Amino acid sequence: MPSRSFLLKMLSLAIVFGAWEIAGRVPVSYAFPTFLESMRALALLAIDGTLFTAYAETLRPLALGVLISAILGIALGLWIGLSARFDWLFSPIFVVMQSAPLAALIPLLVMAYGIGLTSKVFVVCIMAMPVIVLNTASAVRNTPSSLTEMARSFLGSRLDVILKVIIPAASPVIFSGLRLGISAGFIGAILSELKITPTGVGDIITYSRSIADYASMYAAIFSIILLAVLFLNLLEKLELHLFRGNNRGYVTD
Amino acid sequence: MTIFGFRLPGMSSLLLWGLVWEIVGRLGITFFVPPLSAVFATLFEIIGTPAFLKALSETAYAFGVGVTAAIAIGVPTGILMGRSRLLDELLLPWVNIFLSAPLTALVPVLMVLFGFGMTSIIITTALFAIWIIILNARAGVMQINRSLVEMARCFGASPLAAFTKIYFWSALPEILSGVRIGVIRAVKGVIIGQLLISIVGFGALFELYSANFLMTHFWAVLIVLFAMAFSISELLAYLERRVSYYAAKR
Amino acid sequence: MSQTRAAPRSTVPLAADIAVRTRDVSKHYGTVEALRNLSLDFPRGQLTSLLGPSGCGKTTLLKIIAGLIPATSGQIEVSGKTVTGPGPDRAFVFQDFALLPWASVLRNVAFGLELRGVARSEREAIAEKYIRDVGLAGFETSYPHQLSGGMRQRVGLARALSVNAEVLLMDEPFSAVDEQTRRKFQEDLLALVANENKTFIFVTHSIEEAVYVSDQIAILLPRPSRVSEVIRPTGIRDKGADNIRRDPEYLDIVDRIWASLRSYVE
Amino acid sequence: MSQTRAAPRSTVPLAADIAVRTRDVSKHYGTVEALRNLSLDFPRGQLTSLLGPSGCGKTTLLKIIAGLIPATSGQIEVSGKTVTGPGPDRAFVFQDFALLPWASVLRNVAFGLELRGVARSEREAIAEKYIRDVGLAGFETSYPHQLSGGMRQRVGLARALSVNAEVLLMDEPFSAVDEQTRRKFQEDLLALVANENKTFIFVTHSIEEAVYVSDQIAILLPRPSRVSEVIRPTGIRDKGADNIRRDPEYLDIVDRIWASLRSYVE
Amino acid sequence: SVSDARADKIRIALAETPSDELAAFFVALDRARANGLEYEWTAFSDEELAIQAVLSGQMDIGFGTPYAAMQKSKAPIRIIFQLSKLKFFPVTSKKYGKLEDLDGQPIMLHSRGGGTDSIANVIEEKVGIKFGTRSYVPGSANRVVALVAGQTDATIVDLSNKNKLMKQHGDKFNVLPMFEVDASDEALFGNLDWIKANEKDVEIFVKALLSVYRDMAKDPTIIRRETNPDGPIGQLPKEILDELDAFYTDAVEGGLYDPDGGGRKAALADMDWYSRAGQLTGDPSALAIEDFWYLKPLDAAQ
Ligand SMILES: Nc1ncnc2c1ncn2[C@@H]1O[C@H](COP(=O)(O)OP(=O)(O)OP(=O)(O)O)[C@@H](O)[C@H]1O
Ligand SMILES: Nc1ncnc2c1ncn2[C@@H]1O[C@H](COP(=O)(O)OP(=O)(O)OP(=O)(O)O)[C@@H](O)[C@H]1O
Ligand SMILES: [Mg+2]
Ligand SMILES: [Mg+2]
Repeated sequence: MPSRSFLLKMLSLAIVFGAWEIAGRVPVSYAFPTFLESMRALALLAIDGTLFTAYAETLRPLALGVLISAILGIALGLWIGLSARFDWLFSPIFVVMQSAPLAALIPLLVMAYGIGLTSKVFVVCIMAMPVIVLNTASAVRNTPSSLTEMARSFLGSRLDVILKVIIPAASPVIFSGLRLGISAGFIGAILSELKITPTGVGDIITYSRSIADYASMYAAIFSIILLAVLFLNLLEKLELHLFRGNNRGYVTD
Repeated sequence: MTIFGFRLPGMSSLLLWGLVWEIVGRLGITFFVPPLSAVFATLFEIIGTPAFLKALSETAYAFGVGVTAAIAIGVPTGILMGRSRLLDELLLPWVNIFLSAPLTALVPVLMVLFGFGMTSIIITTALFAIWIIILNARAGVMQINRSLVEMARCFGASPLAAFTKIYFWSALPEILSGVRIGVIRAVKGVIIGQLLISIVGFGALFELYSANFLMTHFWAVLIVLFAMAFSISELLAYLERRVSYYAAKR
Repeated sequence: MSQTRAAPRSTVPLAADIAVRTRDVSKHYGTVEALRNLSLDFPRGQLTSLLGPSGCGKTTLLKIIAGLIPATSGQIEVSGKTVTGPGPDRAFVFQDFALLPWASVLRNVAFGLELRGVARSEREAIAEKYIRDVGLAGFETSYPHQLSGGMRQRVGLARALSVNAEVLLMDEPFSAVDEQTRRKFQEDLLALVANENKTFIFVTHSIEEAVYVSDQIAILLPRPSRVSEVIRPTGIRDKGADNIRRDPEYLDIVDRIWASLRSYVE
Repeated sequence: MSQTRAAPRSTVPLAADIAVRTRDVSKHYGTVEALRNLSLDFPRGQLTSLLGPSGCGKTTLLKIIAGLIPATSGQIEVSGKTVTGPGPDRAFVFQDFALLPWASVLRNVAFGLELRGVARSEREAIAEKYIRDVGLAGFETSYPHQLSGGMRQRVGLARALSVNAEVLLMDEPFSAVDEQTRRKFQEDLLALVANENKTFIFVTHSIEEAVYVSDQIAILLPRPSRVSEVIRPTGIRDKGADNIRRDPEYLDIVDRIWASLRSYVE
Repeated sequence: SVSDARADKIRIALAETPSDELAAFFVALDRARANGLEYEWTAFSDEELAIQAVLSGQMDIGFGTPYAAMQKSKAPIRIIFQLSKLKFFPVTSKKYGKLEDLDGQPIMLHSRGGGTDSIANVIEEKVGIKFGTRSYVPGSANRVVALVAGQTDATIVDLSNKNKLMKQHGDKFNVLPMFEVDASDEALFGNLDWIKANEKDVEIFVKALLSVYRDMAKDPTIIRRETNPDGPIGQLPKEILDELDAFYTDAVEGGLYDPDGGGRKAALADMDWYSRAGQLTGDPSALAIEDFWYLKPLDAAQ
């Protein structure tokens, strides 16, 4: 029933935005604009084109980093999940990477990789890759053994077993890893714009904050979240499309 | 990993990596990778100082409370979402939003709503951890074997019993891996919180050391942090291994 | 053609003795119509077998009686009360075993009792008895993945028996069990029917088994399923398990069922 | 007691015609000893049934022959070559079906061919034929969780048939299938044996089925399993499926097997 | 009682983690405590956060130059003390010798709308040049690294980083001569309502600050000597503490700290400066000091 779920979504959106509007009107803080003010600021940013040039800037390291992380991350995750030796050697690295306080590391990265695209892509990758790798690896380890046995008995090559059994079976968890990775990538992109060189959306945030234009600042934050959500919805569509039978519905149905 | 029939502990490869680090450090390729031995020397120097202990306790507190809250709220929520379509339809969009939202960008909002102190740091930590915990628990429940659920209902399981005896256990491998990832993310969250909200704990030390280019100090604190993340992740990995005997047979 | 032949009403016991009664039960899965207006009575203290082609809706009917899935329309009564959900009066043996992979055999067998809040020592004593009964002594601490298919099935059987429910819903309970063990189980089943006034609803694909253990056999039509015929084999069991295979009366009933099943397949 | 009676060697065909040969195969799972020094020959173009109590190691033996799990000791040869892993000459029907939950029936059936690199249109044409053969026409686009137990089993069966392997390893392939369909499958099986010179290794719990379809029946002892006896029922099949149930020769063989199985159970 | 004491504590929002630059401030805090001031402090990562914290009433006194916030927000925020002047230095590679050479050349700054950005704006206006592309790298130290690594040829850095750079690489870089700036880099500010309600505490605090700034002007080494070894500064690594004397000597010499705490002179300079820098809008001469500064505590302390 798409209309019902759509209504539910609208309802919960209305509640949250309503609460925001009210909190802004109270106001909770002088630095907290209302929902409508923020939306107006967003519209202004969009109309004068600032928003789009900013995103053109922000999306470059983000898209590049996410792409690298997704491809490399899934490959490494598979490898780690399949080979005990590789697991032993490399999974600690990703645990380290995952817990690395990037915000603190950024100054060092700047020194190492300069202030250009490279270090921003690097930041996005460090953020996005570990969770993709680790999720993929654990999903691979949990593939139902009767299915791999079946594929082997029908002479699936190693590659076949991986592509046609292990990956689809692991796909829900891999996709949740991808989702996390991409969201972390967004964090990385924003962090690098806040901390390395304020360009793109990060620049809108810092600049409007420094001139106390909080509505624009919230508008920028809102737009990033919107973008991230749209992007991940797209990912979900892809997953549904690729692995339809995996969706077994709700237990209560 | 076994060598000559001897099982190497999971993280022993770190020794190898430590060696690589030491060599790189000694070669003096860049000034921000000092030799590991120098880092450890500094670590022992600062580890007993009041400043360090204060940072440790502040960080551990925020981390502990944040993670506990994330697990205590996240696991049941995820299980319930996997079970109930209504709840899932209501909550999933938000879980996805927060999971995908660059939380760093949300930190300013948190500060406005929850203040500039420990509360916001704890909430940031919890926010870094909770969404993956929810989502993994949900995924675990979604792929549960229906017969088990029917069996439990048939034998008169109360909702609570079904929850604790079927859903939880059946989703446990996913839940544990979610908690593991969540906890590791929380390490990052606590530092980001400490850097972006108010500069306390390890965040303050990082800020101080990196601003003054005290590289050995910087890495020393980082190592403490890694050790923290590792021991927790290893503990959870150990638990995961304990349930792995049925993970592939569900 | 016997497609619409009604069940021979006169041989069914009085209403008071009907343990489970289904009335005009229909079930749709999306566009698939599994059951259509199925009505059938299950007399108390008797064993009723459901025979029918695979995919005709036997499991579906059992689950509806168990209260696990709702019927699209129609009514189910157990001991005169309308079924709205699972109840302690019914126990289920699942076609795919439904064992907890993380629990030992002992815990799995005791699980039904655990859910009913029976104290640990007591339920484990009961479970151990039934584990012995189904021939799994020595495997109490094994996990399901360490068992063969037939052993797993027996765990599910022991679990259902241990809760001592009035109505037992058994979905192909012996399909993976070897012939000897199956024979033993059939005897046990008959003993239970005879001594404990339990009601069994039993799905099987074996006509021989159905004839041997049943008080009545309901033959179902292929999807959408209705009851095509109800047969009450009598007097066969008394001849002893070892001899009936060559007994002409037994063979006649088997042939009759076989003919009936076949009539609508071809 | 016939426990140690050797298989009647003289009735086994010449070595050249042995499709699968196991020599002194043993298998331990940790402390559980599933097979001990099991030796058995499977003649080419014949159907051999394995009969034995549940948990005796039939699945284990099949998986060892398939090359899925290694034997602890002993040797397996298929067409004279030692088995070291799965091969295109063998196809497996799994006791637990092993269907891909994310793939439709069509893709599941075609999966064996897909793994062999057969082009899509071709493999789907083949798969469709076998889906029809096993009576699942109309369910091509369904997913496994939408099928009944017996229908799932038939998907697994169709998958194994579609790869056209020389040796078919079938682990209780008809256990969840109804009697009529089963009978049809048995006929199909016999036709395959007769016309295509395929070798079948067949696990079943039904003595009747074993007698009806087998060229030879190997009776296994309980764990640790060895071959207790090899029986070669002859001339029964010619009498026609409908009549043999009352045929004294058939009934004699069933009784003999039954006695043999029973002798060591008690 | 304890809880009463807590309620009386004034809450100070720092704009950075305690480090060498804050040593004088903490010495003043210690002196104020000796006179009965109860306080607690929280460090924020930048001054915008400190400003927001004061705006939302979660902190009483903050660090920074909240001119934009004072003009735009409805909250009555006022500055009470100038902590440091906007002393920044254009440093370049040997390519350039004076500000005029930078016409049309790229320059690296802290952040858009930040202090160095406004310096660049004012340079453009006063010298009559136009910089080329402005790139942004937060943190003077990072810009020094970028300069040394050759990623930029011109940037603007703070006093201590300028000194460090010139000490190590004096032969490779130039410090371009620049006009005097009296405007504030960091100032102490609070909500006027709160200030008035806590007049006494604020006066103790401002008085302590003023006394430290005056003593420091005479002898910069008192900071190191008076630093409480158990306080946040005293706990810093030895490597940093050892630099304190040099830092404050340079700072005093460079005129970073006004021994009078800014006051009217600073207020006027700020209004002028921040108008030019684009943080204040409207006609500079129409701006009133009272809208930005609250001078009573400072006057009382003089
Ligand atoms: N993975 C395993 N780990 C430990 N023990 C196992 C494992 N798999 C099988 N076994 C044991 O090996 C024995 C033989 O198992 P197998 O599955 O081969 O029996 P089977 O003859 O196929 O039985 P059934 O007719 O019930 O399917 C059983 O006792 C079982 O407990
Ligand atoms: N969850 C479901 N979604 C859609 N269709 C279903 C579902 N469950 C069962 N069906 C359909 O309902 C019909 C009856 O299924 P059911 O499992 O009751 O058959 P059955 O008589 O138990 O068969 P078998 O003897 O093979 O176990 C089948 O055609 C099946 O495809
Ligand atoms: Mg069924
Ligand atoms: Mg088996």
